[in-house]
Amino acid sequence: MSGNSNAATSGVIERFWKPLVARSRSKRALLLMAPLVIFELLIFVAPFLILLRISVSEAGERGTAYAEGTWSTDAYTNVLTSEVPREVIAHSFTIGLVATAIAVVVGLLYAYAIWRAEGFAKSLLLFSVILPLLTTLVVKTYAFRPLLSPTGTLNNLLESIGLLSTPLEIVPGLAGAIVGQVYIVLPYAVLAIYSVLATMDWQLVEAARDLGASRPRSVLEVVVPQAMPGIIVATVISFAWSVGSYAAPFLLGDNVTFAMRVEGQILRDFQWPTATALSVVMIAAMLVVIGAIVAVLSRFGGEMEYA
Amino acid sequence: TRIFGDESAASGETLTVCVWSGNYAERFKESVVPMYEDEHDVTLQVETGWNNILANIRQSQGNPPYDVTVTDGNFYYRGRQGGLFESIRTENVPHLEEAIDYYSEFRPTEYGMPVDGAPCNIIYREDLDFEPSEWADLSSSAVENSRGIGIDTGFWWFPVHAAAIGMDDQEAAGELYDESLHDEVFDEIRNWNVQSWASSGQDIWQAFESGTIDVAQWYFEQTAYDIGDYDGLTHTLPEKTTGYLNHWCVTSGTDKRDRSEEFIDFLMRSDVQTEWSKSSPALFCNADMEYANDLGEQLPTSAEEAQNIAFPDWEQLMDYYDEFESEYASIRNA
Amino acid sequence: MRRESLETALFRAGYLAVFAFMLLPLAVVVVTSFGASGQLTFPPAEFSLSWYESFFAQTDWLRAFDNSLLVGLGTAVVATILGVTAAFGQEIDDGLVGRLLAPLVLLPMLIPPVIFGVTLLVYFTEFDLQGSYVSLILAHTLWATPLVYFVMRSVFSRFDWQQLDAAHDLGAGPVRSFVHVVLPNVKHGIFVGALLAFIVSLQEFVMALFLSNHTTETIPVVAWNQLRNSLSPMVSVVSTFLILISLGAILLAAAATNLNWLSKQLS
Amino acid sequence: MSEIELSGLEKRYGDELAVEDVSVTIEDGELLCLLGPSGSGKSTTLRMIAGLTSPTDGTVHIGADDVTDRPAYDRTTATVFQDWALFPHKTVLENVAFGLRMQSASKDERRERAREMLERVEMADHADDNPTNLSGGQKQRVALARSLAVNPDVLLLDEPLSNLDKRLREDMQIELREIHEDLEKTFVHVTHDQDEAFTLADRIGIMADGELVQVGDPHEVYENPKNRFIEGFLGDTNFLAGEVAQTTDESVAVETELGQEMILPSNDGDALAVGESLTLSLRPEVLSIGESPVATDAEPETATVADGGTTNEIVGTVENAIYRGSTVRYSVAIEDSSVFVERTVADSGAFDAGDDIRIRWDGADVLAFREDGTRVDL
Amino acid sequence: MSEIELSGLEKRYGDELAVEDVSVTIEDGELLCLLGPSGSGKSTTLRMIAGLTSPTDGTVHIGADDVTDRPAYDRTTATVFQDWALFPHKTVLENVAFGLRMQSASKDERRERAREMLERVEMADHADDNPTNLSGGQKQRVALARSLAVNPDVLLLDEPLSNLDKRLREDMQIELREIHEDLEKTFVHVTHDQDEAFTLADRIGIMADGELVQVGDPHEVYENPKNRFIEGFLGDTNFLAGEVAQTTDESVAVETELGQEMILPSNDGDALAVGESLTLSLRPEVLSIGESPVATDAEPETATVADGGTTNEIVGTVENAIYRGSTVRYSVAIEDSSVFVERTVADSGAFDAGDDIRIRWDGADVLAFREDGTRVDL
Ligand SMILES: Nc1ncnc2c1ncn2[C@@H]1O[C@H](COP(=O)(O)OP(=O)(O)OP(=O)(O)O)[C@@H](O)[C@H]1O
Ligand SMILES: Nc1ncnc2c1ncn2[C@@H]1O[C@H](COP(=O)(O)OP(=O)(O)OP(=O)(O)O)[C@@H](O)[C@H]1O
Ligand SMILES: NCCCCNCCCN
Ligand SMILES: [Mg+2]
Ligand SMILES: [Mg+2]
Repeated sequence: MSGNSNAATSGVIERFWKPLVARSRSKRALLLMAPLVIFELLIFVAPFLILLRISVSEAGERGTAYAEGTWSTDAYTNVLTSEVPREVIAHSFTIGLVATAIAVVVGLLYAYAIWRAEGFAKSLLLFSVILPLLTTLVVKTYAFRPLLSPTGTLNNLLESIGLLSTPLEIVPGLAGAIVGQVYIVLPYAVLAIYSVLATMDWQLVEAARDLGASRPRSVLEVVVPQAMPGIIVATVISFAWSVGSYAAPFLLGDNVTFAMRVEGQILRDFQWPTATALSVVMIAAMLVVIGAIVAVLSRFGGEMEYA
Repeated sequence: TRIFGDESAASGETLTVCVWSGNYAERFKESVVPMYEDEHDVTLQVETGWNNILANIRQSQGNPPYDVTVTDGNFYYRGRQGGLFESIRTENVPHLEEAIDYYSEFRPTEYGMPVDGAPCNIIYREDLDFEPSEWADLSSSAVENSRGIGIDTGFWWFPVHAAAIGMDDQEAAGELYDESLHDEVFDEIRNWNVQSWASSGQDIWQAFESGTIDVAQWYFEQTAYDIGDYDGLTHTLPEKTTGYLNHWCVTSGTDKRDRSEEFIDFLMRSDVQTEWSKSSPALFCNADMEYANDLGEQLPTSAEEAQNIAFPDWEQLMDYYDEFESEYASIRNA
Repeated sequence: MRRESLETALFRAGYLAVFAFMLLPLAVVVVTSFGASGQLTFPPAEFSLSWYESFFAQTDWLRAFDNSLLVGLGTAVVATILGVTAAFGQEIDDGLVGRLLAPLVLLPMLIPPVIFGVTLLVYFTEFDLQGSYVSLILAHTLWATPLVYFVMRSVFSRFDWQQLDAAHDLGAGPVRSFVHVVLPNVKHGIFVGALLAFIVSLQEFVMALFLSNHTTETIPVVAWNQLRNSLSPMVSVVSTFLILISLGAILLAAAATNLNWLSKQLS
Repeated sequence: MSEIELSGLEKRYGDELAVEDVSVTIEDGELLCLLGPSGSGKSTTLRMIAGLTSPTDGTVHIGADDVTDRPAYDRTTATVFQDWALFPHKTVLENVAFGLRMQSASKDERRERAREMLERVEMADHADDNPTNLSGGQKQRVALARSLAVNPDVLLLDEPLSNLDKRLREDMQIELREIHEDLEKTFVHVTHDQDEAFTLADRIGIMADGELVQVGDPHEVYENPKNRFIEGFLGDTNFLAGEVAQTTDESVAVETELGQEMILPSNDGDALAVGESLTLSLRPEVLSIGESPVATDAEPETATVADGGTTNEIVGTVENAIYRGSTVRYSVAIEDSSVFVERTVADSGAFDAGDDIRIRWDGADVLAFREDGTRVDL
Repeated sequence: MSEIELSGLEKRYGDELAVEDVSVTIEDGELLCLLGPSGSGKSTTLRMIAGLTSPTDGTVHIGADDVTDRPAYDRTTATVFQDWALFPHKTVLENVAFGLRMQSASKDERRERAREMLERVEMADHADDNPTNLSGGQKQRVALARSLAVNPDVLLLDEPLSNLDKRLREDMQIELREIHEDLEKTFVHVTHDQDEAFTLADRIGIMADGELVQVGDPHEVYENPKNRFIEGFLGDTNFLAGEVAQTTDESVAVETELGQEMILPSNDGDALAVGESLTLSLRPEVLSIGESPVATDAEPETATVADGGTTNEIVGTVENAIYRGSTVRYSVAIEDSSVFVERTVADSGAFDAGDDIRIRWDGADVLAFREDGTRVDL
């Protein structure tokens, strides 16, 4: 690098650094935060700019991923107007919304149970949440096949006790994909809610009961609004991950989700502009829905914190 | 192993070969690898891949992760278009001469050599009161009224070809190469009672086991190998069918081009394929090879028989790729 | 009273059902690993240790173990350094940069991993890093860092900063006070953060699917590719090993801190 | 009628006996303070009255009903908690209206009564505020209003003032007392602060180690503590170890660490045996001080009983005098021991460290306790 | 020499002025208490002396040196923090030896001196304990030993006793005072508890709203508070609103809410103008009470100045008598206003609510403040 450009670079750094230093109390703090900021810029922001760029390129000639240096909105037109991407997005959102609703409701129940439990029972319940978290996602999801398929353990059980005559077709299918996806996100939902409940004062519930609230009522009136920051985190995480789900619908479902389609388009079909445009549309749609969820839920309780 | 970048092919003693992952690879390691290593003072490093094979070569930008790779018709075509393969010098693959003409002619051999493959077959339940024998039977009312059909979704063009073959409007799968008939082909598929969209052989077996389907489209080689593990299933190879043929290619940028060509030539030898056939019920290209067991009765042993397999012609098909892909996806997601 | 006990019974039945739901798939994994046949069935018709025996002969699984270990450790180291320094800096001064940091660090957790796989594949190719361990580590760090960062924020927020004052006051300069006073107090948090980062990396497979090549494939990638072809109990064997490793890690972490606290950190 | 009757109430946590055999009747309209050190079982007792904790033995009656097995939401009690337990996501008004909502009162009725309660505690201006933003004293008032809004028969207060600063606490004590007088409801108020108990209570119940040791009106408890623990707990005092030297029909002479016999009047000299160990409590307020008659004497001299009665007198040296604004506390060395005395500044006579002084008290004001802590009835 | 001199010290946080123009000289060996309500800037001032916070204006001298820009680790001060800030991962001994380790003392030297310090605070038995397991009082002692171990010229204490319970706090106050007398070092002790300041201080510096309002010895500050804020802060008192009715060369007559003129002696009648508003402080300890001479009279009568001097006398009705163990506090209604009086139980004369009583005081004991809060120098 020439001395000139060196000077230019340091000039640029000066220009950004100085106002930052001016607006914060300690230079040392900035230096400590710098590595992470630089990392995020290099590994998160920059690649996304490239993603955006590719999404507005022309499709490649036969056998190439995209035509470098060209500009075109074809990919977006394709994504927004053709049927398949719309169906794929709709399917992903279905899984996302249903799995999230189940995960959050069940997560709240379970987090509450953990919160109320004591001693060994509490450890056991916590353990049951943490262990699946540590088990390879691919495998634990696949384990639902022998459990839920028409000849699987559940159906055998239900048939042998006479509850069923024809087996339930859970796997493969939408229900299976949702069960699998709930299984993947439930531990996170439980822990997000539990971590808020754990800081909550049990006396609030006692106060409600003392003032005449029955048990379900006291939970609804006091626990839910108090746990709302955790519920919001659980909802956002469950939703983001379920909409982008790949393994569960692949292994347990029978329809194509957004993630499966993008994978095929990138690796197999070499349609990068379409794949990246679909990704961009998907992120935008997701962020809009997440924003709406947060806005609606925050009206029922505490503010969202990053924790 | 380097931390930065991937492992560069080691110094001359090792040849890295990429094959289809799964039990294809197991069988390859079992039979071909020892044969080759016994004959040559070379270690074969077998890598496995799936639909990421081309992506891996492409990303390597001239420093390919494999010296030799297997490709099916689609990858062979795309790889050629993307300049991912070295051309193969005819003088280094003398055994191409011995290949059944049909295999060496319906696709160009400038960048890859035909070695092995498999036709698509029909798997069905023995206790079904109907025995499907050709692809048109998938549209029959008996199959319609059965529990359902399982077909491949990853390599969707094979079921699409099967549908076209079953239609009989044109020779073989000609319907696909005539734009005016495309809708009819997909209507045909739409009418199938598809209950399982399989992305692996495992999915198919699972679907039979769980009683989701009674009939399936799959590949002869995998079917013949696995079907013994499942009770009450049988399979049949329709007389007119489709299938895949593997072309073996030398990756562009390899520093072992000679060795690679020599290896591919090795694969094309009749004695090698005869031996290979003992562990893999695949279709082989050498006219002089001998199939193990009674496989020769089912798999083509001559050009006439081979012509009954309508392999996808990607030179033409590529124009419709996006259209077909969306159609197929929308049937699946319906 | 009647109504209370009915409520109690329903509540208990509800969470016990969830408890079963949580552990059942894991039981399936462990039990099927002892299956005798080549097919993965539950419960297996016959039990045997044969798949465990053949595990050690499988070079690609063993290599995948090495790869997972290497990528996991790399992720743990990078994510821990980034997360700890940033959280510490922000604790000293929560200025403009600090306020932007949390959302910036958090956002990657909301992006579907497939998109990262795609994006980073394109990006790392530019730098000739495709398929390298570095690319996997950096990608996993993107997901692991938020965890370390938020764990450390909460650890630092509980740290009694007066101790730092006390150390300065007793004559310790900035470096010595950090080493002697801050570090020993937050080391459990750092350990837990690093452990979480390691686990995240061990688990992640979608990004790894895109970014790894044959030499750098991690366990979940190999498992995924196997599942797509033949499903043999080998996958369960590997997973059983992983469950055992995780159990060990939990016990280790529990010994270092306690489970209750750990679980709060995990979210 | 909202008399409360506890009989043989007991609460066990595992092996630990948190509350042991508590029996007491709290009269309708009475304000009873439960006073005791931390961990003595006050809160547990209160919670058993509220129905928030179920007793392992014994019964709770409120009015005529046995409510032992009734859940909290089915009792006519209302509790004010130590940390007030206001619902943070509801406004002040919603907090106060909560109980009425649970009783399915109409919206208008709820709002009206809640406003009324807020006015009573002078918090009407804050009706729409978020309770987290209130000061401690304000929260305290809201909690009170919330409990009063449901018009309970019994109000239970668990150290509601302990998180307030001293000045505010004293103001709130006065207010609580006024509210109690206004409402004529039964109050049970838990505290570990003796000043608070004395300020508020109609009767004080003193708890120690899970037992209710003594119940009585403030005067009675202070003047006649049942045992040494209570004497020590209720205020600063000088405890002196002693041994009975001699007993007569009218008095007892006790040998103490102060180096001189102390004469206590006694109606029943036989109650004590010569040689028995005692602890004597010499409260600072019964000690009067003055200049030493032998002020120039180098060695402090110990005087003996002055007249025929039980007035005791002793000479000592001021070790230090702590000036505390309106009072001065003298620490006085006598022999190897030391005794403290407190005077208001307004009282005549200021001494400095080193001064010799004379301390005088009536033996009748001295309390004596046996080795097992029980009070000697002299 | 470890005199401390603060000149024009100021600390701004953003727009907020936490400390404003504090100038004071703390003499070598002195114990100065900084006393003030929460948020008044005491800790900030102390931290600026320690070097833990840097002033936005002004200078700090310790001994002859200007240390304003020296970091904490370069100053000869040692701080005892409110929560003690013991290092939880180090043993008690390691905590105490930490400062010496930072001074690179040899291991033996460190251990020896640390043990010595622990013996001084009677914690040698706990040398190898983990500080988290200690009681508050013990932690407090260890923190003290840790700060003393580095042999600082100045010891700074930031409310080190505020987390202890009352009994322990009083004991520790005595101990701190003894250590200060022993060591003859300069101490600056921050507290918001006036009793503590009175007990400990050579001089008290009173802070309010970031300013150092008054510095003086305890007597002086208590007897001569500079303004109304200090008078209110230092103890319970009765504030009465009044208006100057008449001034002479020798006295001032003030019309008050009690419904009668109050006569205050004055050397300088001109200091006040007729009609000026005043606030008078009538401390409970200057009030003496007795039976009303007209006890049977239905309406309380207001008596006027009794003799030619400035003795004031007034009659009122006891509203309530709060029995607080050793003292009784009477709230006395006079006209529309009320005044409280406190007596120790030992003092003769117990009254009940409803009794009419006579209150008497010397006008010279009354303090007067102008509307802006400043004291009137009578
Ligand atoms: N939920 C519980 N589980 C186990 N032990 C308990 C529980 N609640 C109270 N205890 C024990 O019971 C005893 C009495 O506790 P309680 O809370 O009634 O005391 P307290 O007099 O209110 O004390 P404080 O003044 O500290 O509030 C204590 O030893 C306490 O540890
Ligand atoms: N780091 C800080 N940032 C912003 N404001 C501060 C900071 N430290 C103190 N202040 C403000 O400065 C003022 C004085 O605070 P300081 O801690 O000195 O008071 P204090 O007298 O010690 O009170 P307390 O008795 O509560 O400890 C307060 O208004 C406080 O809010
Ligand atoms: N690419 C087309 C090949 C489809 C099936 N391949 C089977 C390989 C054997 N596992
Ligand atoms: Mg309590
Ligand atoms: Mg302070």
